[in-house]
Amino acid sequence: MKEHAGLKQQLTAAYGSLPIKQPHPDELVLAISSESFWPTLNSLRETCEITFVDLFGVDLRSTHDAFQLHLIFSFDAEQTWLHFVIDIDEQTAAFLSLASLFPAAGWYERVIWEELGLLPQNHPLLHRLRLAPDWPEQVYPAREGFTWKEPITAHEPIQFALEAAPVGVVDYPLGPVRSGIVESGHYTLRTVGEELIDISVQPFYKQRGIEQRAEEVSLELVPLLAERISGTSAFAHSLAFCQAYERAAELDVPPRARFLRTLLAELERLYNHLGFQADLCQATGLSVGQAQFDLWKEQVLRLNARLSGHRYLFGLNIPGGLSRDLTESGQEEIHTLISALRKELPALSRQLLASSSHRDRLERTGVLSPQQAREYCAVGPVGRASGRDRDLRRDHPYAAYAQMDFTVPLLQEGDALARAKIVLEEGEQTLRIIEQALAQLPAGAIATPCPAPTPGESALSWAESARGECLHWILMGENGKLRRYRVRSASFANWQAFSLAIPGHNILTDFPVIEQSFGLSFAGANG
Amino acid sequence: MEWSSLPGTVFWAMFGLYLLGIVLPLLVPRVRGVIIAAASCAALGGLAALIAGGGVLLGVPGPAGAIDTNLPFGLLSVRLDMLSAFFLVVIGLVSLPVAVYSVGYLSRANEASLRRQQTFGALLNLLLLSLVLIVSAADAILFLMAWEAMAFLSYLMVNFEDDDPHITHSAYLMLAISELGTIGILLAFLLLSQSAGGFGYSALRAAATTLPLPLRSAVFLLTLFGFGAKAGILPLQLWLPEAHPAAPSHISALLSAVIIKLGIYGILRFLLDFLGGPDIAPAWWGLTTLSVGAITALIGILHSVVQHDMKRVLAYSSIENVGIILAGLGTSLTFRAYHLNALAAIAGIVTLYHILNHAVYKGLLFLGAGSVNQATGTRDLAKLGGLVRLMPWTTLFFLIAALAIAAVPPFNGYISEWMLLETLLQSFALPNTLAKVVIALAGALLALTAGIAVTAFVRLCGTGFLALPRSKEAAAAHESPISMRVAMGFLAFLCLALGVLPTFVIPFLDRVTAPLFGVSVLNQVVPPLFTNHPGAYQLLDTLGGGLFGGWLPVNGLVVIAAPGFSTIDAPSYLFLTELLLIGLLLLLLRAIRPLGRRRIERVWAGGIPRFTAAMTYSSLAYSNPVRMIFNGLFRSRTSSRAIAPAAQQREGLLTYEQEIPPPFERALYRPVLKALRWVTERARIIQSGNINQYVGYIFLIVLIVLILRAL
Amino acid sequence: MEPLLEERTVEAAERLKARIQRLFGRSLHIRHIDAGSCNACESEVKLLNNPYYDIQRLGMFFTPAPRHADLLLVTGTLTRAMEDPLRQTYAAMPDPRLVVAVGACACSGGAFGSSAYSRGGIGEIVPVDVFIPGCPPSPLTLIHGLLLALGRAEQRLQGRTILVRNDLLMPSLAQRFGKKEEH
Amino acid sequence: MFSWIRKGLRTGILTTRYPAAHDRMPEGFRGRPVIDPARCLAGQGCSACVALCLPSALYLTRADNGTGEAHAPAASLTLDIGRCVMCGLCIDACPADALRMVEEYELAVTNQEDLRVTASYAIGPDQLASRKENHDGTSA
Repeated sequence: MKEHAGLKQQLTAAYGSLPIKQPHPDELVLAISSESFWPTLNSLRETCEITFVDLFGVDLRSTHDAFQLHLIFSFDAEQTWLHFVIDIDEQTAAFLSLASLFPAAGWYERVIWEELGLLPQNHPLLHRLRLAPDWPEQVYPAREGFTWKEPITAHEPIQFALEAAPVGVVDYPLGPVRSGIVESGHYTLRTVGEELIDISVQPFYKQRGIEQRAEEVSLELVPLLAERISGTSAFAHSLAFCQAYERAAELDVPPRARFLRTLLAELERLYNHLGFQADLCQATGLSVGQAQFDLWKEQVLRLNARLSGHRYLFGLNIPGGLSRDLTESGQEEIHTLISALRKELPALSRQLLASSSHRDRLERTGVLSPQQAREYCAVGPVGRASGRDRDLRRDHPYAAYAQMDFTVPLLQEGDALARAKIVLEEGEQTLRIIEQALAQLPAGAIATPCPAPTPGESALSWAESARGECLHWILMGENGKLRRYRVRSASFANWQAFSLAIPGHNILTDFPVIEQSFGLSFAGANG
Repeated sequence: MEWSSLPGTVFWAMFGLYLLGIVLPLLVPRVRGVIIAAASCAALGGLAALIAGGGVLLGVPGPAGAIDTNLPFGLLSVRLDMLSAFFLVVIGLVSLPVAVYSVGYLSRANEASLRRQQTFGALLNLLLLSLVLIVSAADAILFLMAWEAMAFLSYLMVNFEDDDPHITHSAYLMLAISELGTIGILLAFLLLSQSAGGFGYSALRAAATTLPLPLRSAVFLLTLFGFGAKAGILPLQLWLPEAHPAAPSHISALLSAVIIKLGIYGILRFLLDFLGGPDIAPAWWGLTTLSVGAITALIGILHSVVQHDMKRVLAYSSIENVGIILAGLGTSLTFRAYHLNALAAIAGIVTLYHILNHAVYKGLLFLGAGSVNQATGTRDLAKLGGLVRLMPWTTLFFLIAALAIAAVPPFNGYISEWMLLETLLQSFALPNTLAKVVIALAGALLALTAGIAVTAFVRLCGTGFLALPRSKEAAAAHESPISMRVAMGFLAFLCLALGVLPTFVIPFLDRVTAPLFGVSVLNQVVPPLFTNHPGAYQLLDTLGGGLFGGWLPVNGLVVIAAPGFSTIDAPSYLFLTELLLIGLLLLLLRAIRPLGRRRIERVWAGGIPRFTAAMTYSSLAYSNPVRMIFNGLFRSRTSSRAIAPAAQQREGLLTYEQEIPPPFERALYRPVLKALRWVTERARIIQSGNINQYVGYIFLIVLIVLILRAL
Repeated sequence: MEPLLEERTVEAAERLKARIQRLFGRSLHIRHIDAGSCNACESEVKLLNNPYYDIQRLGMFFTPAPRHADLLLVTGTLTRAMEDPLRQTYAAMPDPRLVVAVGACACSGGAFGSSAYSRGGIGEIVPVDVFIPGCPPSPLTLIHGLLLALGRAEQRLQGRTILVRNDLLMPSLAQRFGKKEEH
Repeated sequence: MFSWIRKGLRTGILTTRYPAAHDRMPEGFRGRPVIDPARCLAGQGCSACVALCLPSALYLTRADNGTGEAHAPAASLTLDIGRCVMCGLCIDACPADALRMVEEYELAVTNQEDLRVTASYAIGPDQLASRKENHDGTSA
């Protein structure tokens, strides 16, 4: 078990003598009082390089008669999660906003405010974020006693009004129903003819309350819900949940299952990255390129269907392993397709970057500066294109990634071209990983029977989806159901960063390119 | 009495009417009475001008007369020749509706004191009087007196709301530049007259033939400069976009439709009349005029696109149209220099036609802008919008004028601009390559100008009248009173008539150009086709021109026909066809209506709950691409600032500014003004305020005089 | 199905059927709207344009504006925030118009059903002409659904109420059922 | 640009000929669940699948067909493909292998009722005839 000597003594320096629990080798849990957490975090931010990852609240009034804030950082230097737990008593039901320390925390605090009813004091701008406009006031879905099942009558819709634009600047409304086959989300583009000078994003039209839903169904059904947080990151999400479950139940998955999970997770990444390029080609009007990448995406999807019976790998992950084994013929098919792609993909990417009509649209378009990316904790390819050297597969290895040999591409430019390059490079790394996983695939069982974790157990788990890192945290309750299920998808983290890339030297016709180059999912952000 | 004497009588009566219009308002005790008295006198005067000018154009001998003031410079003579008659018609056509319009406009405008209204009414008539004098003067002295009167009176009129310092400033700017021009005019006249030994036009005409070329060229340049200052050609246009918005709307209509045309009148009078004899003008005069015209047109329309004050948009487009007129004139001069008199005459006709057209639709546009201004209290396009529902008539008339000025058939702008481009295409007839090239380039610029003009007026109508009201004022707008609507309707009708019946107009214009170019080109522009005309137009007949041999009431073809016709255009039939097509379209709609029942649904905006005025395309946004493309000419600067994007919970941290300097402002005027200031600073040392020094000056002068005397 | 699919609407749909096939049979313009899906359905619908499926060969085109659309292709369970947009989109379409529900979510709420967050199937708001089950339905299923909407394909499934008596049930019968289902 | 065209031409024609010719879904593709009423034990009060169905596409209802004499325990199990998310959990859960997945893809219907297959148990001998129909819901 790792000791984290350096980190621990830094922490003790910051907090004096605090109880530091270490439930898992790579996770430190610290309980702080609601008074001291702000200044200590402030000092910690100066002393060591930590990344804000997640902030959410839990309603524990029935057992601890208090709310609980969970604040999760990643300390990449030692591949460790810092997990702060802050008790907030029911009377005050408020806490000091962290937005000034970690700008990214802004949205997370708004979610806590509207879903749990805790007030983040001196928050820069507090208005409804995720809940529908006609959601009634004073109804807090994240509190105990809220039942997902029973419908709520609509109330007077709360429409958030943007501050008036300067004279002559048009509030160009885009969405929620936009052209093309896209998810529903609304942008207000502030434009002067061609120039694009500002944007306001409203990605939350599709809140389905998956967290609450999961707390009402029996455990073995939760993976099905996790898959539907974002259908194109289905495997990553169900994997994250199952790992959380297994961590909570403290059981080890058989090695074959771990390798298969790695394999399948990479297949998912593969079809996503191919689709990413196809959409980007569509945005720049390079139809032939789009067709080429779509062909490969379709082939990977068909491979998925042959391997798992589902094109998007739904219903594969089960707590304790996988529901289906990989047959010999399946291995053959994977091998043939992957080796074909190993030849084809580099050629395609060379050709793509060589075709100027495509490249010119991407260069210096939608720049997200490394500094912005750091402040708003951009994750995944978006972050890596803006100098965020961070990849859960490498920094916090799970499944069988520890045994895999791969590199994590990194660029500093932060423009659409950089993002495209990163995704291309990752695609080739993915192929390498799949080959290794196939080669090293051990024999044996694909699942172990696993008992439900003991009530009160909690566990943090994660997976690197194609769009970036997604985190799941579960708290077991009585009667074999979840008491609290928390999901932070990659898209939720990146939507804040997205709106930073718009102001500046972009014109209206750049917008689709920028949007595609971020490749975000609305569903994922909604949860 | 028999008809031929009528125009003459009316002509003299006109002066009487104007004089009455000066006196009468001062006697009437009530505001409303004053307004009506002044307006009716002006209107009748305009009518008289129309009749007199029209009569002369119809062939009645032009009235003439002279009074002998016992002054050294001889008679003050008045004479109505064809050119004068034409401009008299223009003045009549505009001043008549303007006068009618002023009734509604003034009574609504402000509860000004009686005294103010009286002076205003008197000034209006005085101004009109000076205008008619300018065109009907037959000698330099009277012309110059009237000219100066016009300059000063228009200064007073523009400055009428003198409480606003900015208005005063722009009025003063107008006067200053006008005076600057007057110097040029004066010199031009002097150069001619001192070889003529008189100030009568006929004498000047004769003198031109004897004047050596360098002096002639000097006269040409002085004319272009002097009258150009009034006409607003580059780079002397600076006053125009300032003065037009400042003036009361009907006055700006006069300014733009008539007064700057008088600048053109001066140029025509000099270049076509005085210097109009054979072999007087070298080719480079024409080419210079053409180039100046083309560039003026382009720069003018470019700046018109990016303005946000309705009247400034119109003012800059006036500059553009002056440019087009000059281009026509330049073409004509070039052709004449190469002895292609027929083509020259056609170009002349085009020029006159465009003068007429611009007077009509620009007058209408300014009156429309006035109604909008009166109804909403603003001319800022960023505050307007949605007026089509609130003031439908004004919108309709404004739209017609906009279509006309954007050269969209079947309205009048289309005819003259089309004919101008066609005439330019005739440049292949020229022997000289340089001339061909210049004309070709100018043609390209003018075509571009026409294109941008459409943008400018789509923008003006679109953001001004369509979409949603962008301010409370605009939302509370109301339709204008009847008198204003009648005035605008009259002009709108003219836009259509001049557009569909050019074959009736061109013969009159030919009467004007025939004496100037010594050749009548009537048969080559509007051939009497439908009388089964044999010979030269056999080809047209075979082309089907001779259809319904002789049955059709009018000869509806406009032909540019020298050497050998190169283009045919049938506006009247075009119009009929358009009507026919629209009718068919309506029938078609009727026919396919039964498909599905009719539902009225909200505007589709992507499913947002509310579609607000902030989401409608603004004038700034509409013109911005043009600004970005032509920024090399604009020299504009923009600055925008968004601290954090809106999603980052920031309030009011978004700013956006654009600064677009007037053309040549940075390049020319700032340096010149700086230099002037420097000079005046130095000149102050002469004025020390010391008596002895002044006495010294006097002594010095006397000494010099004596010495000169002695020599 | 209350109240939108009451008798009147049903009859109207029947009457329209023939004309719809005549009108859209060879050229259909589709407007897609996501009423709250997990974006797997979007991915599949998007793939209809790829060279493997290429529905343009069937005379079907995706159009950006509902004003030009003949058919509304709805994915996802109906979330609160998307109710009004869906209504508006449907209203913005000219008559005659078709609605196709794609995926379990759109058909019936699927994994989510009606809850505090969502209204379940889109049938609650707009009259649905064709239901395409699946989570997500594969591109071929989508093509079948679209063709079915135009009357260019057969409907395979049929609702059944099968009456069984356990006590009379013989193994042989069971085998027969088994065999039947092989082909 | 030409390189793309060349690549496109090299790729050749891959387009499916559906609906002219039928494609086959891969073996084991989760196209649609099929219930075999003959094997199903719902009649004996089994509800293993129902418990495991997230969207409750499988649900039990008390069968009251008009016939007076109801054989206890009487129930009817409905499978609503319109709700099914094809997860396949019920297949593994079923103790009697009465549920299977078939690789079908022509699932669209014009009437929601056509997505439901109900197996109802304990009925009078008079309706035995209806058993002759095939039971996987597809029309012959």
